[in-house]
Amino acid sequence: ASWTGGDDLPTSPLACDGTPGTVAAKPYDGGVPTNPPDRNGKKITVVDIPKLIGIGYFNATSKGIADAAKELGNVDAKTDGPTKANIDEQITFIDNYVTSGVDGILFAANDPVAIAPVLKKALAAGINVVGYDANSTPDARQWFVNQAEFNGIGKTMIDSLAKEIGEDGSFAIVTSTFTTPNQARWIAEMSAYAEKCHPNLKWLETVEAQEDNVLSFNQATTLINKYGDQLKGIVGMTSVATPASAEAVTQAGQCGKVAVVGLATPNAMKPYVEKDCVKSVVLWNPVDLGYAAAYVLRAAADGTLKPGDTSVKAGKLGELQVVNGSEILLGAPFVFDKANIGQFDF
Amino acid sequence: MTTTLATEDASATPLVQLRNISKTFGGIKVLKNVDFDVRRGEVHALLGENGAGKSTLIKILSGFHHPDEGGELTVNGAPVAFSAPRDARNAGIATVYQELLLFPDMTVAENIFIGHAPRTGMALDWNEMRRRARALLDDLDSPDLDVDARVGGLSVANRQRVEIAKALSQDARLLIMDEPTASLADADVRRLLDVVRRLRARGVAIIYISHRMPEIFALADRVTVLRDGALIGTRPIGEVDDAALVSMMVGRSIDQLFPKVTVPIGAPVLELRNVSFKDEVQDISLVLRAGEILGIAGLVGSGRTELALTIFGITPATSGEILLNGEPVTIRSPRQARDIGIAYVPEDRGLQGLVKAQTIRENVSMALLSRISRASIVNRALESSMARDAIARFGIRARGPEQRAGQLSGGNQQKVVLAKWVATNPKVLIMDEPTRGIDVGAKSEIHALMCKLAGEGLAVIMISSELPEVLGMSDRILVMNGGRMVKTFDRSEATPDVVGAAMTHAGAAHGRAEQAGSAP
Amino acid sequence: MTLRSFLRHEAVLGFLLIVVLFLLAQQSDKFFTTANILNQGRLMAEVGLIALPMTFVIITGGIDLSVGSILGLCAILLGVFWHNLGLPLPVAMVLAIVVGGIAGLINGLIITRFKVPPLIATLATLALYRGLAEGISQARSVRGYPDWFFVLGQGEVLGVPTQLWILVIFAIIAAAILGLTTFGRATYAVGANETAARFSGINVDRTKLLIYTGAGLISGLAAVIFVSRVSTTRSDMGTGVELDVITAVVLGGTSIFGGRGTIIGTVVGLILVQALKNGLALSGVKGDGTIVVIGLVLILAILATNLFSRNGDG
Amino acid sequence: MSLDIAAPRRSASTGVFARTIGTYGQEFIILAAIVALFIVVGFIAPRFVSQTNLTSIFSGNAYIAVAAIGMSMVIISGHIDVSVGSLIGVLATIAGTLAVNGYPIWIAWCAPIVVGMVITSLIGALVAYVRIPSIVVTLGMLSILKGGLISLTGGAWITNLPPDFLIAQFRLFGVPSPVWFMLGLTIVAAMFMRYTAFGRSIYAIGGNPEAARVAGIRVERSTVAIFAIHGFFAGIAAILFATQLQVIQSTVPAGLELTVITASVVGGVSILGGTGTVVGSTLAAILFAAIGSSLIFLNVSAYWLRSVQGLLILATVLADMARRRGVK
Ligand SMILES: Nc1ncnc2c1ncn2[C@@H]1O[C@H](COP(=O)(O)OP(=O)(O)OP(=O)(O)O)[C@@H](O)[C@H]1O
Ligand SMILES: Nc1ncnc2c1ncn2[C@@H]1O[C@H](COP(=O)(O)OP(=O)(O)OP(=O)(O)O)[C@@H](O)[C@H]1O
Ligand SMILES: [Mg+2]
Ligand SMILES: [Mg+2]
Repeated sequence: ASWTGGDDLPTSPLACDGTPGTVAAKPYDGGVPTNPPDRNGKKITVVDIPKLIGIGYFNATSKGIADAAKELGNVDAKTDGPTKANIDEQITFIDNYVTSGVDGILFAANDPVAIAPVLKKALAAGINVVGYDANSTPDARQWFVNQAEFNGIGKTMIDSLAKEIGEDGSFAIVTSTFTTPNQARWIAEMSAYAEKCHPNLKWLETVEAQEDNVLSFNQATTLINKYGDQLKGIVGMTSVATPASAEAVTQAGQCGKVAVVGLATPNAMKPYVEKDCVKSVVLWNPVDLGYAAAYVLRAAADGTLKPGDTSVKAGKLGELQVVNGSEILLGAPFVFDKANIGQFDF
Repeated sequence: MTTTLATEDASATPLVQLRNISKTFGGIKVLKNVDFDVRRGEVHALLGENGAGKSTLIKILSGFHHPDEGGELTVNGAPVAFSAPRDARNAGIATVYQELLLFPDMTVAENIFIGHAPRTGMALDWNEMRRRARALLDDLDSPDLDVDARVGGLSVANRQRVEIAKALSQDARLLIMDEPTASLADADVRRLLDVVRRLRARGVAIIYISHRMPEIFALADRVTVLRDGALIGTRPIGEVDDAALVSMMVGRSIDQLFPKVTVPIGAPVLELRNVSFKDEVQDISLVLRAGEILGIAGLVGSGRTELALTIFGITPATSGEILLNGEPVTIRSPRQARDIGIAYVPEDRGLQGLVKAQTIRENVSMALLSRISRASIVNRALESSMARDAIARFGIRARGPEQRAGQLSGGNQQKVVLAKWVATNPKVLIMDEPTRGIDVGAKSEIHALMCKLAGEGLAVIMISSELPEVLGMSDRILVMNGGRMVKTFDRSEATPDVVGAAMTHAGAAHGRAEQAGSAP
Repeated sequence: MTLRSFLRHEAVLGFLLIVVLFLLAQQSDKFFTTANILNQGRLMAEVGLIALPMTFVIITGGIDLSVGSILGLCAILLGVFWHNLGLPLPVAMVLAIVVGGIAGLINGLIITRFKVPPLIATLATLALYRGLAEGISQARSVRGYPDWFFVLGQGEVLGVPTQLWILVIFAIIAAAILGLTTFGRATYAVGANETAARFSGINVDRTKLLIYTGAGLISGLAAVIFVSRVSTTRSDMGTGVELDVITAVVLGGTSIFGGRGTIIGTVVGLILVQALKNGLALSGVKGDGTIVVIGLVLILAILATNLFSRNGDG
Repeated sequence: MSLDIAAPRRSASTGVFARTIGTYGQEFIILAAIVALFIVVGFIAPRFVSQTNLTSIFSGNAYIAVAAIGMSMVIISGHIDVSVGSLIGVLATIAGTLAVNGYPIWIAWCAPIVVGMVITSLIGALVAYVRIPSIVVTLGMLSILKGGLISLTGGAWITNLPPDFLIAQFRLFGVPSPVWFMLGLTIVAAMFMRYTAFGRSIYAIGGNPEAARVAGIRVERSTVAIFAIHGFFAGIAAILFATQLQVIQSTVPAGLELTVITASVVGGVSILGGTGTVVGSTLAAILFAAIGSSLIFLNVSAYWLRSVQGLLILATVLADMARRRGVK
């Protein structure tokens, strides 16, 4: 099946053998807040506006932010946001916080372009703006904490999949909606990487399931029913879709026959991993992601992270690298498996 | 006002007695200290002009309204207070309301038994319900009414029967009927009167409200008259005559019931040539002249309203030709009909005639908004003055142009509808049951207006189920049956007998339908 | 009485608005600033615009649930016309709005020709139009509009957001049409008693067709403004807008049963909702708390009106 | 003079068959659509009619059918509830929270039903006694429940549900319990609507509230009761919804209210009140589930899925309109 979603940006599949991609050094391309007050070392209020509230993933990032705020001691952070991943409502939320006069904004964008005007407005008001998880256009924020490069996710997912279902297995994808930028980009990168490195993998189709548990379950079940033995793997693109797919495989009695790989938080996946129904789950640690974002914001507010810097200190995570002009890389995606999943609680 | 106690029969406790009953709606007192009683086995008629408070009084009796403080209501001598219609039903009072209260999507049987359906254990017994409904309807001489039919699809007369069967199904000790005959044709009325007499013979007490005098004299044992919410008096029927009742009701005497004035008949205005609408209106040809009142008589369902609707463009003709002033016209919507000068005062005032939630002003201007507006903006000043003119010209009793039409009494509502259409300056005025449910005073006013309009050169078609009205007002009478014209009469040759015969014995006459157009 | 009962509701609502504004201003000194107020005007423009024809729709006793989907469809088509078909942007804008009109017309035709209740008809087109938007966009968004285009959604005229001008002008026009013209009269008459309106020579079907078409057109216009405000097109734009719009209209005193309502009421309802959203946020109440308050206000406002007019209309 | 003056122009005697078609026409149309869908899609993609897929279709969407039963009653009585999606979200969360906090399973099952009935009774009381239109009350309630839920839970997922609690995963004779619930409750509700005085009074209130009042029906009290029954069904739907998987999202399922309302009205419940059956709404819920599944089997690009659904809703509604005009 051909994937037509995503934007028209080019894909950049990584090398099959794991050679890191060459990242051309780029000058700082982020924005700059206009006449921010001197916040160095002072207490700042920060608001975190994720894509939506009330899903496990963003609960985890919020937790990371709260942890960091507590550790730093001089950050007053709270999370607020729309109840559905809606560009318009997210913009209104940010707008209101700009007016109410916070010192810093953390965001995960529902749409990189749509969110840009209001973020620029925040910069213009002297607010420090840092993104995480889902980027905006670079000039609309100062820094973006990148959990993993799109092509890195694409490679990890496809490699795990190929390992589990074999080089010529067939698989299907359950995603949130075709319009969600991160998911769309990941799928595009997966497609490009699979073509390059695992040409015999057969991609059956992609279905939408919102961020809805029961719908994801029903969609995955339908896929299992439709393809029968032909289906060897299901890829879940969201932390909702992956456990629901695992549940569908379990309830259909297909454990071991249909592999589930995907992005998910460990807590939701523990039952399936422990029962050997799912071998591995791919995800960066979203608590760390929020934690890093909070540190980056603090550093930007203090002025210790300036355009041109190549790394930033992020508490217990240590030095994080600046890549791609104004992005801070969290690290490679993490693969949870039976051996280590018990150590995580988020 | 003095209450006549002379006729009270002291020995019998009345079944139901009301003492000193008042009722206020939003500060306006519509019933003023009324005393009223009903005895077992009597038909007690309640009379009064539109808005006199008859319906309000009986709605208090049936638990629908609560009376103001200070009144007393006793059943069998024991004081009662009804908090809901349910309580009145339980006390043996059944009511046929003026506005029929049926469930259009339910069957006849279920409508009759809703609220007290036969059961076996917990479950409703549908078969028993249908059987008993059948028996009740047979009792009402309605063997043709299917108990499984949807009520929404029934004619007015049949709905009335369902409503009465519903009241009878409760085995009531007191049956209240609020204008049960308003929308019935003569024969149906007779059938209903028989039913009422039979019930009286069984000892049921009956309160009977009607604007039709002959029924009162045919049926009632006693009669009570209300005027402006006050009791005028209660009399045994033997002590009063027509004129006395009328003057009790209106406080003056009415000179003439059908004030027909002959006016010169002018040139043909409207001509129909073989007009049909599906099978409901078949092959109608007629010529209508300026100044003429053409009465259309027929039984319920004879297709009179359908004919009017076809001329008015609601159900555009499926074949045939319509000419206005000699020119062929196509009428495909009420709008077109209106624009070429045809007006229709419909039979269902509340549904088709008035927007009750809107003011008199808005109602009167509704059909000619485009004429009193410039660049689509309505000229409010002109509109208001038009409404005031209409109130004056038609004698509408209202607080002013800004009063909501729904607050007026029936007769005054009818005048508003008439005013709306006369304001459009029509050439042809079709009036469908123009005086249905309207008191004698208002009725004669509407008749006078009708004559006046005809005198001004308007061509009038009047559809009526009241034979005296048709005979009294028409220059020419056209009788319909089964969607066809069966006969036409000139005023001179029309007698109740021949017209009535044409209305009922029409089956055979179909083939020989006369052409009204060829009448002199 | 139409006017009186409206005034009663308006009094309640106006009082409520004043109380709310006062309380919110106490909570945050950022609330009553010109910049904030104008900015709120920008944010409520799309919902406000659609609320105007929705007032007409609800006065006729109908409802239009598909406006959000029409918005999404028009937004996508604006991008497709301009980017994929290469039409000049002004032409694409006009075409997108026209498509909105056609979508509304289709609603109207289903409702008038086939006598499908508006709720069901627009429930179906809610899915249909959103589906078309998704199908046409294939999940791609169109970006990179020229700068002049952003004047509409992000620019200002005489210091006031462009779309606030548009909203104010359209509100005045809508109020004039509803209050002063024959068309407005027809709208009320159709809602209060459709049969009587038809029997009075009012072209009921045409009135409804025009109103639903108008709702589509304005949704198309809102789409263009929305795209201009957020600089991009996506097929999920406008999801759920219908509920915000209906809330404003109903809060403004328009009777869901038809025959009653005014544009002024709708505008007050709109301002009240927006003031709550903004003011509560500025006072530190989180988004979920704000939704709860709006829900409560909606119920309480109508409840208060009902209690005040208890022995009125009967 | 003949007394038989109202001789029926349209013959009054309708056959049992015609009467059944008249009453259950919409149900037949939907049933036919379901059968046709299974035949056609089954022909193209035989796995579609495999037992496992049929089971998934019925079982995975049974909660919608159950919620649509209560919704149908509300709509038949002339009202509507647009907050049902939020309500189900709240009730599911309550059930899950109780279950993981060690309360006895039966409490976790009963609590959502009781709470559901309390909330909908409140809605009913506002509608019946304060005379606020139901769409206004429930529009407000939608916001209150949705916002309240997130405020309280923060959207934290409920995991580690005890296996005993997962009633939707139980099977009886190899058939998942949701299917039994759907069938059983539909039959009970259909009997209730047809054979009890209260069931009929729901139609009466929706058909003509004023007439219902004078017929001795306590309209206000009944309205509250109707909403309470709706809450009962919403509670059961919430339990089925909550126990389908091993986690509960504790948020409001997006668009669920529209799905439920659509099932009711497409199932033949008149939005104007007074007519419709719960059998129709259950069939419609099944039809929609089958359509959703069949589109995947037919390889209809998921991009067009929603348009197809919209068209199908239109088609069934138009077919119904045509039928009504035919029968009249
Ligand atoms: N619910 C109400 N609210 C306000 N006024 C009312 C109400 N019901 C009746 N009225 C008024 O009370 C008066 C008496 O009305 P009622 O219906 O009892 O008259 P009626 O004698 O039955 O007249 P008709 O012969 O036309 O039926 C009228 O002026 C009417 O406008
Ligand atoms: N016996 C009947 N059974 C069912 N419906 C009937 C019957 N008779 C008439 N109708 C319906 O009642 C309505 C009134 O009939 P129509 O308007 O054709 O006749 P009409 O002579 O104007 O009657 P009316 O005196 O009631 O105005 C029509 O819609 C017709 O379908
Ligand atoms: Mg009366
Ligand atoms: Mg008639």
